[in-house]
Amino acid sequence: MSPRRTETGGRIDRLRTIRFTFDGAPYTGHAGDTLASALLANGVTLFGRSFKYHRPRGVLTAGVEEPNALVTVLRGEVREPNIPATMVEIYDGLAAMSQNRFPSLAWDVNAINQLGGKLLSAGFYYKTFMGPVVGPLKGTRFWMFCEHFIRRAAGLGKAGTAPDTARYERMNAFCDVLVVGSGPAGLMAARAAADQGARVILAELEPHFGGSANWSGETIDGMPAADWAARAAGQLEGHDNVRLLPRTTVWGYYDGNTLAAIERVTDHKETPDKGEPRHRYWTIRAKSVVLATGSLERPLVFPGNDRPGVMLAHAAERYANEYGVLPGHRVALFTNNDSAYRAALALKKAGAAVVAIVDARPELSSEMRKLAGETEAEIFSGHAVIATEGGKALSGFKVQRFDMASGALSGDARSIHADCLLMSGGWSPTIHLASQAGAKAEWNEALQAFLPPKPTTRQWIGAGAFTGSFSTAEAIAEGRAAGLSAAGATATPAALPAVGAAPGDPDPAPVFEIKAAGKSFVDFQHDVTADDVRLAHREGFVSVEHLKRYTTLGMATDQGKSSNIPGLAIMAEALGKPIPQVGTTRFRPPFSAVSIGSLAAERFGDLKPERLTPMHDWHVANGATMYSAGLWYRPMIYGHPGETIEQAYVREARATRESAGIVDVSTLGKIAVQGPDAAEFLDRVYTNMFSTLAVGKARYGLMLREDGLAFDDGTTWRLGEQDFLMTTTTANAGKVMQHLEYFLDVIWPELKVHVTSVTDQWAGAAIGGPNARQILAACVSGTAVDNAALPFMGIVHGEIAGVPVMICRLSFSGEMAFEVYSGAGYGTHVWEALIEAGKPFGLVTYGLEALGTLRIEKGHVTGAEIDGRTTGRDLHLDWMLSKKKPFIGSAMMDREGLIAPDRLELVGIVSLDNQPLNGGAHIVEELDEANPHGSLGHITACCYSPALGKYIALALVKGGKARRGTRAYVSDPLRNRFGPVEIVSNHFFDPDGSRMHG
Amino acid sequence: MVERQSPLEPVLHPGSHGNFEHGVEIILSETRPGSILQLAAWPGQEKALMAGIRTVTGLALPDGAGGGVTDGVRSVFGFAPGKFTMVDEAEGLASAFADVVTPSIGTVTDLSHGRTAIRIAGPKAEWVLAKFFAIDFALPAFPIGAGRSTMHHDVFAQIQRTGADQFDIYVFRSFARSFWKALCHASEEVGYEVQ
Amino acid sequence: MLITCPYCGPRDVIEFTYQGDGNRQRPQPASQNLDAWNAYVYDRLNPAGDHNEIWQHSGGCRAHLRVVRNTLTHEISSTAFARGDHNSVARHRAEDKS
Amino acid sequence: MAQSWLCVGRLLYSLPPSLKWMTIRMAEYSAFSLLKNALTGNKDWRPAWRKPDPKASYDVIVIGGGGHGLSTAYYLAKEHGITNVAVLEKGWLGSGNVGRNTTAVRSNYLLPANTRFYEHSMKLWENLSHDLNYNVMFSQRGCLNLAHTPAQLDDYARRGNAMRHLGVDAELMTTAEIARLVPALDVSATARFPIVGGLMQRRAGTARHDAVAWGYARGADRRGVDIVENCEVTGFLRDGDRITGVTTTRGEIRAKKVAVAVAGSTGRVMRLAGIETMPIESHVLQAFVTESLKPFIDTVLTFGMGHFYMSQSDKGGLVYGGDLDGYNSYAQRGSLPIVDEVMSEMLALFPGLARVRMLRSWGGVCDMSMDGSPIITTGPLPGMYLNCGWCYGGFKATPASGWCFAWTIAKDEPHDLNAAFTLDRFYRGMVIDDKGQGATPRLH
Repeated sequence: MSPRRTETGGRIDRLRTIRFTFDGAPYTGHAGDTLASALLANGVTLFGRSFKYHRPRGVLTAGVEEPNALVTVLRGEVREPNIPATMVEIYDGLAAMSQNRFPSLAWDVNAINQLGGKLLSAGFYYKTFMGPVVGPLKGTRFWMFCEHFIRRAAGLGKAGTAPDTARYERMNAFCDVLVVGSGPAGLMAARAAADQGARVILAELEPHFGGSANWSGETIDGMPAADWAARAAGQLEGHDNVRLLPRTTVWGYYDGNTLAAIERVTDHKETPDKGEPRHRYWTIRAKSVVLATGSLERPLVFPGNDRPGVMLAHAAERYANEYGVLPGHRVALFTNNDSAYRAALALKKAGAAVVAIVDARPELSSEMRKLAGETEAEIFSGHAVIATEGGKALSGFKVQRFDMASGALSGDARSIHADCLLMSGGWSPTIHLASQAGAKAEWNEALQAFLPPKPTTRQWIGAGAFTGSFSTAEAIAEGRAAGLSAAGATATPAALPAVGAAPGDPDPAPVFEIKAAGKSFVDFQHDVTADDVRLAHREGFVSVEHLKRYTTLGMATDQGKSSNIPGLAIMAEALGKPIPQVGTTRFRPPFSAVSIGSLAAERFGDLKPERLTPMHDWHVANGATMYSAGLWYRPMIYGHPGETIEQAYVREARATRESAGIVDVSTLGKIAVQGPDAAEFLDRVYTNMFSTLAVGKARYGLMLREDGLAFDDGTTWRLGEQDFLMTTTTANAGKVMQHLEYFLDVIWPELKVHVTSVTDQWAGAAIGGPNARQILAACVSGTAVDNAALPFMGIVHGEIAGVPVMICRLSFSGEMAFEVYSGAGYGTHVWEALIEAGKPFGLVTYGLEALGTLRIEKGHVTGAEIDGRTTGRDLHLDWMLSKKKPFIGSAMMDREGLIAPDRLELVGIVSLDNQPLNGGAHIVEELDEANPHGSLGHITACCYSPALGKYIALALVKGGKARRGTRAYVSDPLRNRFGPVEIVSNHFFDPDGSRMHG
Repeated sequence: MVERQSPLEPVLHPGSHGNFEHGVEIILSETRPGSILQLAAWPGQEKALMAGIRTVTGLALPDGAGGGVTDGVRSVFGFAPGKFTMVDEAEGLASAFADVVTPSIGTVTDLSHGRTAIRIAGPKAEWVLAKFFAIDFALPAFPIGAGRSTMHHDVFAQIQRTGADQFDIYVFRSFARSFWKALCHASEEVGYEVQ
Repeated sequence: MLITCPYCGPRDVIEFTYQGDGNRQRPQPASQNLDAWNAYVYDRLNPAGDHNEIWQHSGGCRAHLRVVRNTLTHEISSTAFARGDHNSVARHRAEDKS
Repeated sequence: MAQSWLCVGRLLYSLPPSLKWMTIRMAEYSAFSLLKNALTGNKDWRPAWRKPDPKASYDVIVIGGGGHGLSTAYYLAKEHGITNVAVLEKGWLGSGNVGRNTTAVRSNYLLPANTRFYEHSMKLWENLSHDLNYNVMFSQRGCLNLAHTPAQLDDYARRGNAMRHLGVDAELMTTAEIARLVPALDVSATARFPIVGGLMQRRAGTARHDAVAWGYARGADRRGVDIVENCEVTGFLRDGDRITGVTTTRGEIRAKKVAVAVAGSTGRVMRLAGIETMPIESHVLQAFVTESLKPFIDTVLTFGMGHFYMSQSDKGGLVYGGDLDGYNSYAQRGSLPIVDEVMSEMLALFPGLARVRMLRSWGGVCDMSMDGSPIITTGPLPGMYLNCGWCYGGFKATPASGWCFAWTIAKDEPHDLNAAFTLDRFYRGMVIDDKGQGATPRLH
């Protein structure tokens, strides 16, 4: 038997023993234990080290708000840092490690920081570490030197670098009523709503439903409350319209009653089932929400209140009643309210000796005196704890007479021997989700707590301790009413389960701090003391946000769940103002920390889908190196063994100009523009005319944005009188589609035009080169492809290898070239047929690099030049700006800034030293390698041109047109490439287009 | 006739997968219809278009947004104001509509190659789909025959419920392989069979 | 945030693309009034409170909606098709909801 | 193990006497003052800034007690000798974006107007702690933009070269160098978006955001500026067209000049002056922090195939963010899809972080201008001066923004550094569009 395990009691399975390790030492516990309860049962009291002073810390709570007992859970190489031991369910093989200590938890060198004490007061780092203003350590150096050490001393756990092999999943849910919290209020609400036929989700962050019923020791309906809760949950499980989510923390309340929750599906298992996720991220859209989230007990602030062995009263009660663990053998209680007496009694019943009850209030009610009597404790009313004793574990404490009104201590201090001190400073309703939803908390003087406001809509409804109704009987009544109301029903009188509970006044005394010598902690994890709060006050950091930011109060991993109210109270006292005038902070998501894996959910390891062309598998099988272009994959080169990228693309481009080449252009955006007004619409959208385009012909078009800058370009084919096929650049396909839809829907709804994305309908292959026509002629049937049948920009329909195709003669490469479109399902079939037909001609497949090379030689623009900052004129596309009609952008395109003489204009660049040029290199008039300056512009695209036998580039250069024929330099300090160039026209190759016109 | 190539071919592995020891709760298949059309009416011509659909296919579309109907061979559903997706096992449906949907009624756009049709069936179909799409799959909210347009991140999808436990999903062909893989991955938890 | 598309019903904001201030008036296409174009292209009302704005249901029916949404609370008080002639279609969906 | 903060303190005292003298001479915040106060129980610290009631009139009123308003007041006093200045803040000091950003400081812009301005800011940052006698913890740990395709790397090279041609530091890093600098990064070639290199600005880094507001407040206060908190401007006083002061929740206050520096609320405040439309939309931008971790990443990092940036605070939290939510908002309240997006991108770079937990999220309201660049200008009304449109860039701009705005207010004309940041640049087609997105604020 473990030293602190009780003989009987608790809801653990004593027949199942579980083995685990903590800091490498083996321990055993029982099924149903948390790591905290199991370690306590083994007599472990030291759980962790605090953030700043590295003080030894025990377990303070039994739940999600735990600030002290943080551990790292190891699964092989995969680490999960900063997990409260109170939230870890033990399983066979669990390996947990303590954190923020070196070399060991018991002996931590950084504990020396405690000696710094007052020197390390709040905000100390803003006042020092600035270093000298001259010399080698001036500027930021000295601070960065100090920072190096500070960063290593700070931080808690260590993040892992080994990839997590677990699965994370997303789940979208819709319901009528979401009930958050499954204490008596939540269970009643879920039941009432379900009985109305509503779709109900009940979420509980603990493994078991029941909340406080699991440890209160009360009776409901004549049975132990825990049994009642288990029965109620079991009944709900049988309803088709109810989904029960245990181990599920609702952490975010977002607009439109969208709530975010994390379900820890397999954290408590040794190994998950096949396909089972570790965490499931629920996004719940609820018509109405019942918030039955309970309340959190507050610590009292007094010297030494952080010593291991000091814990919240209800936590001790939970350890005894729920886990069958005694957190101490000689237990004392320090309280300002009645609720904690029940805890003392629970520990007494579980076998501990209750040695003292210290109550800050001068008078105790007769009920409390009676309860106290049952514990056989010595009673100190009107007293306070002023110090604790012991090293890394509590050995005793001191009490002194305390005057609640003045806060004064008097009389002799008396030492009392104890190994566990329970404290209770009253309760704060867990209003986080309501606050996230926009509710402004209201201070309740009697309960000394911020309560949620009465809801004004059915968005959410509160019940139980969340609303400040701390008794189980109230929770049951409110829960039922809330469930009915959330389901849209009106509450009817009904017999409610009877509760057998200890008496008690819910109102605590307004006592938050005992001022005595020594460090009194407000924020346990961050080591913020009461003196730190007063220092913040002295320095003017009095607004609650300044207090938080200056002292880091409430910024720890528990997000101030236990420290906020005591911190506010101490500031309020310093200011001489009531607490609500100091303010409360608005709570923001998440309620408690959530794994980043769960938030990425199904996208963990799969950030973006892959978009594949119909011929993708052929490319891969035929040696293409694939290039990810946005979501698409496109062949970059089809390299031969031993070839460099440059050798491969030069070979491909050269072969295309010498004979023929073929490239997959399926990724081009394709939009069907159909309807009686389609031509009129295109006239408005493009800068040039489309209404004059004949059926069976295509035309190159330019679009501007409304602000007059170039937007996108492409060819549009007129397939019928009212039927156009628009092509866009690959990158802009989606944007162009939205642009068209916007104008049709919002600006010109009178136009009868439908636009439909047909990018995926068509496989496209562009075949170009001197032999391209012959290759087509060899494989196309049903149409001629000669100049008469298929003139430049003409379109014909025919068949290749039994598949209908649509062929347009247009050229990006500057060669005699054709785009062959077929149904995507036939894409590979047609592609292979073309390649087969091209074999006698030495047809090559080419990729993006050769495509780029061919277009640079021709001086065509792409996204590198249409970069959102260039105009049609900058790109020498003035000829496309129709003067006969207005078009999108026409009114704005002539503003002074867009026609200024020093604008960047498109030019060609030829390397004069026969060395390669680099994309992103700049162009200068005078070379200064040591201090580069005077940029005229930059290279947008570059290549080795097999047609010219030179390294060439396109560039955007200030006043570029006028600089043609002049010398300049590339200046590329990032890659240390400097050298002479000539600025030329962007039309390097075959400027009159004789090749493509044949 | 040349057979159309499916983008799913290399990743479609018939058989049982995932955690199927306790039974298969999902059946995945590619339905490979011959025709997928978009039929779109000009404002005010919706009824005429619906009548045209009835003339050509015999399918009587119910009124209302997202309404649809299926006879097991042909299916049709509304996915946007005045717009319908029409699916037929056979090829060549576009030409059948060419004379019926006249320019005064609306437009016909052939998407037979552009969309891939994936069927998910089984008792956990709603559960698995809910992992992807933020729409309510419960039967009262999404009745049999009805259609929905929605998306999973970058993947746009039209979904028709073709049975109590059966949905047909139409995704862009270029995304189909990625989506299929994701669908299989998400189905592992409940055990799935590919047909 | 949920936006109730008149066709598709309430959908998550992830399905929508924001297209900005719905108060802007595009000048007549042939207008040379640069002030008016400037106001249309660059100036925004940007109120703290109810805002008349355009959204596209790009991940759904792809229709553009005119939405009145409070920029302080994100509460949506009305949605309709930006194309008035589609709003009759919406009736069915609205009835589904009620 | 020289890990203790005390050791660091001790190092300070082991400095050569001349340096020590320099440290002590210049101000009341120093290691010595810290020690002295520690010995007296920290009872003698004074408020960092006074809490004066507003006077009836000032030479200059600065509306907005955020980073930019406070730095404006500081530089008005320090550089131009104008000390009869009030900073009016409707809530608590620094409650706007200076208190809710991801703390990155960099000057790695593409277009010269932006690069010059942000580089001026960088130079002020480099001496800011000394200048203010307040440790703003400016840590020049570098900012690395990851590139995922050769074309993107060229694009970054273009930007880096543009910086170098203006005398700003920039360098390209190879994948191997990146892997050494950020060991937890997934640099595998099989990644969905493999890392092919990156653009590094070594002098970039992070600063403690709240300290910047407090440091400027204390610095301005010590030069005589009145910082008035809980004083909301409710209207403008006018003499004809001319702005002559403001009405506030704490009464009327007159001034020769009224400067507006309320990024996030610009639309609201300008409406009080009768200006209904502006080339600005207010959008919410979310940010996130994880629980504290031991040192994990020593630089500021951005992802190239999405919108994601991350650094680690000295306390150990990973501080990160992504794209705007994408719609007009004054709510400081984020939406879920962006949360999912940001976390997904984070894990694409660092798969090992799946089990680390997000602790806190918040939303800031950004003035998104129509070209993604700021506005620092005289006008638009006589007697008024306007500073707004900071988009994502506001925090790192804080010193230069105040410095240039102070110049503009003092001299009634812009400095060369902000001459391009006019309000009429949109009308004239002189936009400064680093992203090339045009008048679509959600895309800047």
